[in-house]
Amino acid sequence: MSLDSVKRAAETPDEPMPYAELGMKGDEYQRVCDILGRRPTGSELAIYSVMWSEHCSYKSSKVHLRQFGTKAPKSDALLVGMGENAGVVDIGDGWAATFKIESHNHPSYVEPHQGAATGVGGIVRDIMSMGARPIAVMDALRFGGADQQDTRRVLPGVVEGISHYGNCLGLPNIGGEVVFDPCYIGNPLVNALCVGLLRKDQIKLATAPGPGNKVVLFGARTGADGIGGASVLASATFEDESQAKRPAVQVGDPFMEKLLIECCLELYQADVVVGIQDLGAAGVSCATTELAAKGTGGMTVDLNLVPLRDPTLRPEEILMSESQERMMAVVTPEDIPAFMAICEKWDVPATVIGEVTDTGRLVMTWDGDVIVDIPPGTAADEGPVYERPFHEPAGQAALNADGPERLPRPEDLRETLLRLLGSPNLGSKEWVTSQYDRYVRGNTVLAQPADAGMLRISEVMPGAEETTRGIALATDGNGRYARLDPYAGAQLALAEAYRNVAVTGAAPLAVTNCLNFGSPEDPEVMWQFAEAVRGLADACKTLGVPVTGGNVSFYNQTGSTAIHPTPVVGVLGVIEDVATRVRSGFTTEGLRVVLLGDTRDEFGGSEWAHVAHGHLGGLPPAVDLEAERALGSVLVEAARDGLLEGSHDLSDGGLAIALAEACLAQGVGATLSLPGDDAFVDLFSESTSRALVCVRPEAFEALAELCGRYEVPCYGLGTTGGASLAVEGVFEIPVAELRETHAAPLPAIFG
Amino acid sequence: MARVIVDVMLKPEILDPQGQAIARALPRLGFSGVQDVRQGKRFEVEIEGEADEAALAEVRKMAETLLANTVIEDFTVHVER
Amino acid sequence: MARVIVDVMLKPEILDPQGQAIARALPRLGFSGVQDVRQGKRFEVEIEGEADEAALAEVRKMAETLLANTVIEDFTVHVER
Amino acid sequence: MNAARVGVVTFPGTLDDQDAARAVRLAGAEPVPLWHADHDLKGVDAVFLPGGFSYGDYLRCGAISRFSPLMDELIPAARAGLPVLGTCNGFQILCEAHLLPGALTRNGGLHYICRDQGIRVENADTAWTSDFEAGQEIVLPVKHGEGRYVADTETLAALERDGRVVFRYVGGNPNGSLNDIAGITNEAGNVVGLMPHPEHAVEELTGAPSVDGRGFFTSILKRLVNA
Ligand SMILES: Nc1ncnc2c1ncn2[C@@H]1O[C@H](COP(=O)(O)OP(=O)(O)O)[C@@H](O)[C@H]1O
Ligand SMILES: [Mg+2]
Repeated sequence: MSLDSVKRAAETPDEPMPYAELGMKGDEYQRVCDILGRRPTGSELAIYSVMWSEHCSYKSSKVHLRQFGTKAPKSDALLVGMGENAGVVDIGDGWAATFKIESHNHPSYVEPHQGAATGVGGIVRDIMSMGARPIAVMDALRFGGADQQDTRRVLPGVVEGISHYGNCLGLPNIGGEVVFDPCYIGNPLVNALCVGLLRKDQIKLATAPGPGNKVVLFGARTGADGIGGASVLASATFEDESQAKRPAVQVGDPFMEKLLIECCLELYQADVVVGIQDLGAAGVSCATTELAAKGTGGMTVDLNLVPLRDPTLRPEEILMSESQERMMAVVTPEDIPAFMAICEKWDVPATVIGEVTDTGRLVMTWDGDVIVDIPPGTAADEGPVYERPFHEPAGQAALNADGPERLPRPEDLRETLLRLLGSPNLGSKEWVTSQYDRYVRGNTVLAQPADAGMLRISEVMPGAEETTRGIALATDGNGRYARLDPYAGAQLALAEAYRNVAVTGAAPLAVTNCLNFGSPEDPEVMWQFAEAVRGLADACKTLGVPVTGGNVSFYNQTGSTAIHPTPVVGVLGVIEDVATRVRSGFTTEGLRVVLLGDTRDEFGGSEWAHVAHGHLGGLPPAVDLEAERALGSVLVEAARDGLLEGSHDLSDGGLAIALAEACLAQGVGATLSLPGDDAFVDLFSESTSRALVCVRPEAFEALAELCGRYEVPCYGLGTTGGASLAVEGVFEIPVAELRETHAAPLPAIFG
Repeated sequence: MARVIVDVMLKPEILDPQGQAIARALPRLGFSGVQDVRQGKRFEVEIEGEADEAALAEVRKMAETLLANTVIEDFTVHVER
Repeated sequence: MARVIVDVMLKPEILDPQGQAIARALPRLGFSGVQDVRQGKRFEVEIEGEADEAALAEVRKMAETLLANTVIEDFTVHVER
Repeated sequence: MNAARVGVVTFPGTLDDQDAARAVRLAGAEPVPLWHADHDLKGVDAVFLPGGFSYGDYLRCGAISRFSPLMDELIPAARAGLPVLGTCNGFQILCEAHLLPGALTRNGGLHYICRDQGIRVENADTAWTSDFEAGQEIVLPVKHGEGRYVADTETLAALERDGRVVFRYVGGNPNGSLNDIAGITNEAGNVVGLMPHPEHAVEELTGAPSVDGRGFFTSILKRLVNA
């Protein structure tokens, strides 16, 4: 068996390498040759091809994502910004929170259960690698039409995968989304978010400083997971012995990950970790090059020492393996015994596989031969950067011209409300969320179906200050809005998540995002992407919330048909005293119901147009970030002053759906009248910057005064109580009927 | 009536966390000499009539579409002995 | 090295909701003629050395104490054919 | 007087141990962490086996945990009268260890289910339920994939006859448990297992919309103080 060593590569400069099969362009390959001054070995090619892939290098998106930095609002809260495994923000009293959302779209289409499960596993390891204890997860999901055949395969599997992995880790699931649209039929979106807590003086970074320090690989053994590409390499370049088809599917072991979490936290506590990195996509290649590049600059690794699940793996396969539940740490030689003892306590296999050097080279050996000898920064940080061409899609103007004005408006608003409420997108998500543990760890203050999830902060880390604080999180995205106008669509996603956090009483602080798009090689898709990023960066600046990190998922398309551009935005907020949190909806009888914000005739991309007419055209509702910010201030101050007994944001389906959901929260009805003169517009328009609150009658004056101060319009609608939702002169619907209608759609389809 | 057995196991290259958890636990329980454990599923399918070739072919189709997830699992079908 | 198989099935009197769900789904998928389905577990235990009587006895003990819960499950042990 | 000491066991994969310890503390007792690999009960007055996915629950819930060194100590101690409460995975472990009869199997609906569940206290004479009234209805969260209680006909009849069914689901059976059984006790009444989670229902701010779980902890405290 011949091994492609550095020596051999130097001796056989003309040997053809399968770079194209690994997704590398000719000029990219030429750059590798220029960097090395020779052709790369198979193992080096493995490293460069994964590190320079779209997924790892962000080569198509980088030039746009820079705006998140250049336009970032000034924020004292930002402790670690973009570029690390996850952003970290200061949440007060010595505490920091780290959070990030990431996609696992394609794997979840291939094998829904494992794809979604490993999506959760991966984002949790990102959070762990910052030195934090993961404390909750969320999942933003998008599927094809609810009644489409393949959705019945994908949705139950995805939900089961998230349920199994998250529940087994002991992380409460505190929110997410379930959206159906035929555009996602071959490209479901599975975006998983994790949030972690740490003491702000204990942030860990992915860096390998200090020559002589040891490189430890710990966690699961390495198998042939997700190395379809590497087998091309192994079989194409070398006489192959056992190049059986290698699997593309990664399988997760949440039990191992739970042990890893506890093990890492004990390692951090014992202070025996110099630098740490999780192994995600690109596995050992990524961890070694990134650690070395950010540290002293050099590293030696003996690949024979990597513990294998499958002993037939070749070095280039080891380098590309995406086996789950693995971490890599840099540890001083003196701390190795203590490190190993903690791993042993938790039954986590750990192996020293290399050492930090100051040579500026990442050198790997196999059976004593040098098979990798590269400057690590060239793989980790100096990947190709593309300025891909983009232009507005051909049909965009026509799409925007085809507004909802031409759609016939309904006479029967009762029927319209029930029809929307009973549609898969607006119906209850309980079929999904009842499969998730929302209670574990005992710190869940709000979870589904609240507007945002909220956690109190307590007892997660020894030596930390006690605090009354809590954090709130929401994710939102609307592909239809973004299809009509990606710039506004991204802003609307941010505005909605911001509002969802604010209605609980938490002040929005920072942003994470997952940008799901079609192929960046299609200039029309690239335009959508560029517009969305520009919109999000501008809006973050206006709202004063920095982007701390995120993820880009391209190639979500079947043939030449891309999904709706779907930026999903997560907002994290802080509430100073978690006991002042505002619960969702009408919490008791006898409260004044108040609508905050103005309503305009806006139906482009609305749920009504979608459900009643299957129509998508025109423009999405107008974005007014100043109004959004003012509304947020009113909500946060009102909560702090104890004025609010309940709240709910207005979004998809407008006031009608918000009222119905508010009644369903505690089974309390209301008798109301509408502020405007067009009941249909009042009830179903999706104008932004609006929320519903309820207050004790004696608190109304104070609320009105507060609204006056921030120039937020405020309309008393009526009073809570009774067993139905009665809107004067329009309809009266028993809460029981609302409940039945709302509960029906998902069980009817998924059993 | 006949009983047809469908055995479904994860493909050999796919991680089997269930089997691994058992294999790791065995030594602690005083069982030595076990090198590996893999955990799969066994289905007992009772069919009307005889287990002739046609019936077995039908069960095989069942295994392929429903009982096994052929993305990650292999299966075998046999008549109970 | 030898491979010993342990099959574990729920006792007949214990309800098997997974098997029933499959049995119910089959007609919808166009499979007829199936009277009942039961789902159990199959373990492949790789042991060092030969699968002699002593080794099989050991695996039987493993099955009884760990792999099966004899309150609700029956098991059989055999060497892979 | 020293506070009562309640052991809270952690197995690899235990998840609700911090909640259990908090609930013990809020009730005024001292939670004592117990580690699965130690042959040591640390002289505690009672033991709480919390929920989770010990060993991933891949084989059967609780199957591997029950062989841990700690269980070697706990099993004889429980037989000798030490009060033991197992919730969820803890209940499964108690059954696997034969401290309680029967077994917990896959939910009838085949899905993991997390919801607030009505429960009737059928037996208010056990070590862990004396602060409730017999017949009292409470609300606790359930969250499990394998909580369907089964036992052979004779065992079931004996449980019913001897009043050893401690909790029954009301307002809908979440998992298809036989006789709607949510929890049972041993003959002596010192070992209780149930699927619902009292430790998630002890504070107004977090967890389930009730604080009905407090009764478990006040019950055991009274018993220990009066002992
Ligand atoms: N996949 C999911 N995972 C967890 N929670 C979810 C999921 N989908 C929806 N939810 C929860 O259900 C509730 C209703 O969702 P949604 O109507 O999308 O909220 P909103 O319109 O306020 O964004 C929210 O609490 C949300 O967090
Ligand atoms: Mg909302």
